[in-house]
Amino acid sequence: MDIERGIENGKLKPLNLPVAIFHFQVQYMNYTLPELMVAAAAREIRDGEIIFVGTRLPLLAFALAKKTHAPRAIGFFESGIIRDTPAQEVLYTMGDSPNILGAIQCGSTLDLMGMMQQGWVDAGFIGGAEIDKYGNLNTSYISGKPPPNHPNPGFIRLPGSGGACDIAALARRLLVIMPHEKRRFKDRVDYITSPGYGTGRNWRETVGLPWGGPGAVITTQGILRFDPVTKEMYLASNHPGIPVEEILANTGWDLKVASDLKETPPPTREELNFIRAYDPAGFWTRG
Amino acid sequence: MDIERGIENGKLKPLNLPVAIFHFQVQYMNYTLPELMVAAAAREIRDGEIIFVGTRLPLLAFALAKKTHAPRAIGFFESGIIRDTPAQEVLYTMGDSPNILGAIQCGSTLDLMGMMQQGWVDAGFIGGAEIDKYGNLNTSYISGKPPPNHPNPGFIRLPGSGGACDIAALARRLLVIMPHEKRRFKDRVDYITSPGYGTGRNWRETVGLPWGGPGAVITTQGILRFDPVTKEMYLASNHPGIPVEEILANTGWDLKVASDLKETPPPTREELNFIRAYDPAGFWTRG
Amino acid sequence: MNRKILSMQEAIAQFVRDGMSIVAGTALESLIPFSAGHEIIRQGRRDLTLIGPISDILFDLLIGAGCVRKVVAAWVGNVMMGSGYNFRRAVEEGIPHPIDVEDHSNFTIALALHAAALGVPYLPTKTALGSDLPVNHPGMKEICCPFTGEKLLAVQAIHPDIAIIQVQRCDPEGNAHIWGNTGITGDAARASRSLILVTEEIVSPDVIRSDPNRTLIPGFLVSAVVEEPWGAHPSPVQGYYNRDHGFYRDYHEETKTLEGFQKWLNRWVKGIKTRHSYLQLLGEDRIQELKVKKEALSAPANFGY
Amino acid sequence: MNRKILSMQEAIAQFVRDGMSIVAGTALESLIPFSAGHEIIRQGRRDLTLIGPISDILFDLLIGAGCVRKVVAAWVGNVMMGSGYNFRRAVEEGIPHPIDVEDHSNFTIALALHAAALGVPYLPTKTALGSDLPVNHPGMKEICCPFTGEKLLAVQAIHPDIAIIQVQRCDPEGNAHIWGNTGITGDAARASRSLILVTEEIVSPDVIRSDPNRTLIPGFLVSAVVEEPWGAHPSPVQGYYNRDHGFYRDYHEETKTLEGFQKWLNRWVKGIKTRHSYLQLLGEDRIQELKVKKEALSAPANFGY
Repeated sequence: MDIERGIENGKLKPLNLPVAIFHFQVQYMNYTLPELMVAAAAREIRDGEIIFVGTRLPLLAFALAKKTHAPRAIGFFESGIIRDTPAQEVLYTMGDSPNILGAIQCGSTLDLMGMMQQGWVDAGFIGGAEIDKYGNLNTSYISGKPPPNHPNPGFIRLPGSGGACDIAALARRLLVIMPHEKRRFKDRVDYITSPGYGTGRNWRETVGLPWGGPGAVITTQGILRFDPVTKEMYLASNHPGIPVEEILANTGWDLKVASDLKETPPPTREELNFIRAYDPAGFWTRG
Repeated sequence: MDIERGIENGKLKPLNLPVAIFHFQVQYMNYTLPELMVAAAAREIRDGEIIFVGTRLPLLAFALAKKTHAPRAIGFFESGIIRDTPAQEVLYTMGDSPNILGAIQCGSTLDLMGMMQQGWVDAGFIGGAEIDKYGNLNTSYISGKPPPNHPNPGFIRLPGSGGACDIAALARRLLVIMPHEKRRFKDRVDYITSPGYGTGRNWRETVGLPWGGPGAVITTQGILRFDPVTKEMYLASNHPGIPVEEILANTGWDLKVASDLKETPPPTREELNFIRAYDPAGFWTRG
Repeated sequence: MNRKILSMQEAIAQFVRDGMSIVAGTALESLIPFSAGHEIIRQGRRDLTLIGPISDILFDLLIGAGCVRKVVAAWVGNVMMGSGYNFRRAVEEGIPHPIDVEDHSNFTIALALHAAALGVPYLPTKTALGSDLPVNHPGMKEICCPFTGEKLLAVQAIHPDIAIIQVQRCDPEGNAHIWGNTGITGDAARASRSLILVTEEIVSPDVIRSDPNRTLIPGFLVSAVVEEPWGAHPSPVQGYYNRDHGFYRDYHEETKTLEGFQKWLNRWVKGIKTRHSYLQLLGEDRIQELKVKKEALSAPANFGY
Repeated sequence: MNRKILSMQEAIAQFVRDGMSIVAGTALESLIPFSAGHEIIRQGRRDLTLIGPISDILFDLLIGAGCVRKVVAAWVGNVMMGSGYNFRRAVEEGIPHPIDVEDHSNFTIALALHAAALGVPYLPTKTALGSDLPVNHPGMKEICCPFTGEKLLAVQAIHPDIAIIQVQRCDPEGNAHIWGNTGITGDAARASRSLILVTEEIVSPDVIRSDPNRTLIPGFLVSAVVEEPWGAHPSPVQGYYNRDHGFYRDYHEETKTLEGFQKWLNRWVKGIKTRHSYLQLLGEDRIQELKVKKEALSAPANFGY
């Protein structure tokens, strides 16, 4: 069972999703779903921002944003790297050699986390295995809290937080990329690895988090955002060819839909050209 | 008034002490008082120890110890330098270029202070303007605590702690170098910049200091140590030619004298050769 | 003769004992001391506590080999591929035996080691507030700031018994140069009671002293120096060799079942005795492929006066 | 054109305002931004709060010139020679006007800036327990460890309005290489709300990128870059020039009296307009004498792949 891997995976190990949805035919071009998601993720990065870049698709999204609309964005990588140019080759992990060559600073995890805790990081990207309607994420334990006595076959152990909890707690804005499936979009997650808006409204303030919270969830079916008051997730755009009903059916609660629902713009020719040149083997983006 | 400068000074600005005591004639050789003190200080360093090296005479004492009996000693300098060889030239401050060239590590103050707080530092050297019978040192305010309202002409403002308070609090053993004068050796210092044994006995434990305390006070007249139980300072050795009575008269409390009082051994020929080659202009050691 | 320079076999035999806590994989995806991990498995260590941020597959491997009683980490798996199947089997099914897990985030594990490096019993933070990480966690407690009254999370110091750290180069005393991302390596080195340094090459002390700002680990912290070229494979060592992505992919595929893992373990760890044999197994072609091809030298800094 | 590159006059005029708190002298005896201090005096800034560990004579000078309302420091004086007479006159006699002093140790000031750099309101320590530093100190409070119950001193974070930092080289964005002892520079840079970088030379971004591990300050923290060769004189800059010991000795002798200090100030600061004139006053012979003579280049590190 590969529930924790989801969309952030590639050619060598196909996604646990219906193959059909990987290949769209829209009017003027072909693109894959991961390509659409990378393009959508890149557009969430604003020029000049400091981005805490998570692993997998965000590695591409950061590079794409830098090459298109956000040339002055700066990337923080939790292993201690700061870059203001994209790596010259596609990255499989953020510790790959091309991510170090040409960095502006290589230092410690603590320094970067400290700057994020100060409020320097405008946005951070993470993935998730489960999310709930207030944007809380679980990448630790599915179907129950960690049991007091082992062995307990009643749950799935996922890899854990890594830096995800930190980014969710401390970035000014959290961006999430994950597959859209009913078992992953739950009314309440089993375990909060990475805090979203908790139980909604001013919960973050109550628990002592200084700012932040999820700004967008980019899924395999649409882009979801959060009500500024209640902090409940709603559907802001559906991807081309995905009916809203299908998205609602794939969500484990009564998902609200924006009154001005849009269709997610497909990747542009420029975006696709970059993505395909950058990841020529299509490890992350060919599905 | 140069009370805060004292012995840790040099040729260019003569010490505020009777000139006569600077030039001894002992049986076989001539040496200056600072030379004797540097040699005595160097002997307090044991081979293989990690020494937090303070400024002025300790800079020479560390170099001398390395070249004689403690070749494996390691020096920490609060600006972030770690050395296992002495600098190739005499140092006027620890930030001088020769102290950086050939260091094994140049890093941050925090890392070195942190290691000292962990207990890595076997001994640290500091100077003092005032000391009391439990080894508490004052390098901040003489004749009164800092006044609530300024201006107040009733006290002398000294430069302050620098790293002295930290070394006194956190080194396993504190070594002090200072001039021996009645106004400096007080029953109780006006202000504790650098904690010694407080009010004696287990005071350090009581206030939360994990270990440490003064091991030796090397003065212009003798070497003083501390009773292992009461933690009161006593005279352990008098320098050649200095009568015990003179030392007692220069101490502001009823100083106890060791039953096995010794005479401080003069610097050896080897020690003098090194000191004079290392500080050829005699800035620190000619008086 | 310098007594610190040991073979990997000697270093693990002398310094790693059953029941110890070990911090490793401190630079995150780079410089992971796999060679040391393999030798720990071959020497049959048991009941270890593994401490680290993400460890890529190193912790998964040690768990599968039955060396581990407890994991104190932010993430255990295969960074590029996802799950660590041995970690899952151990936690979900108690195979090969049950293990305890203390969940951290990368920041809280960094702070726990930083606290130890600084010599304080804890450090305060805002991260992980509102998450479930602190729930029933023995090393996390909610506190209030004595100045502002705001809520904070206190993260307790972790003092590992030993750090195993891979570096590019060091001198015979263990004064070590590291470059590229350093993750939590500096603090891990200072936090630990002993330290095995695995180095791509032992160089003259003059090389290290020529650039004291590149020294991340001073030699007095180091118990043993093991010169083990390619000691970090399949993880990358900047300037020496690149990451072997295929190796991680294969590990992922081949360790899905317990039987598959046993086969993998016999092939890559138990069936060989030294790193030399491991490299022979890897093959000359692969080594040539992974080897650094381009030179991109740092601009010099003048330390003269 | 890069807008960060300014003359010293422009940088001080734009970024240093009356009443601000300034951290400077963060590498301790090295890399002290004297040139910036002189320009602050010439522009007549008032009511500044100076923050730093020891500052050698920089703080004494600014105090004597009447720019300072408060000092938050571990030590104020002349490292080689002893007292800072302006500091004494201000504290003891209120000349030129009274100043407030918040006494720190080097470790507590380092922790206060580290706390700010880490984004927490305080950090715990054992230093200064039992000393008089915490007595009536607004930024120090005794606390108990939530895990062990042991006594600790909480040191409150300090967020300076601006850091003024001298470096060896940086690129036009302010990505800066520093070598030699760095003291508390990294934390001071991250702790401050803005930052003026004074650099011996502006180099190509390629030089900085060739060695990202030597970057102590990333450019996004930097508000202004001032290229000012010899900007740190009389303090040393490793690889560029050595410490001018005689200058500190003369300062000590010449500033014992208020009149003496005024004369010194007119000669070295007020009577000249730019660093160029300062260097002319210093004289070619002295510059040649202080200039680095020997080359001792760092061994290269290969960042290629």
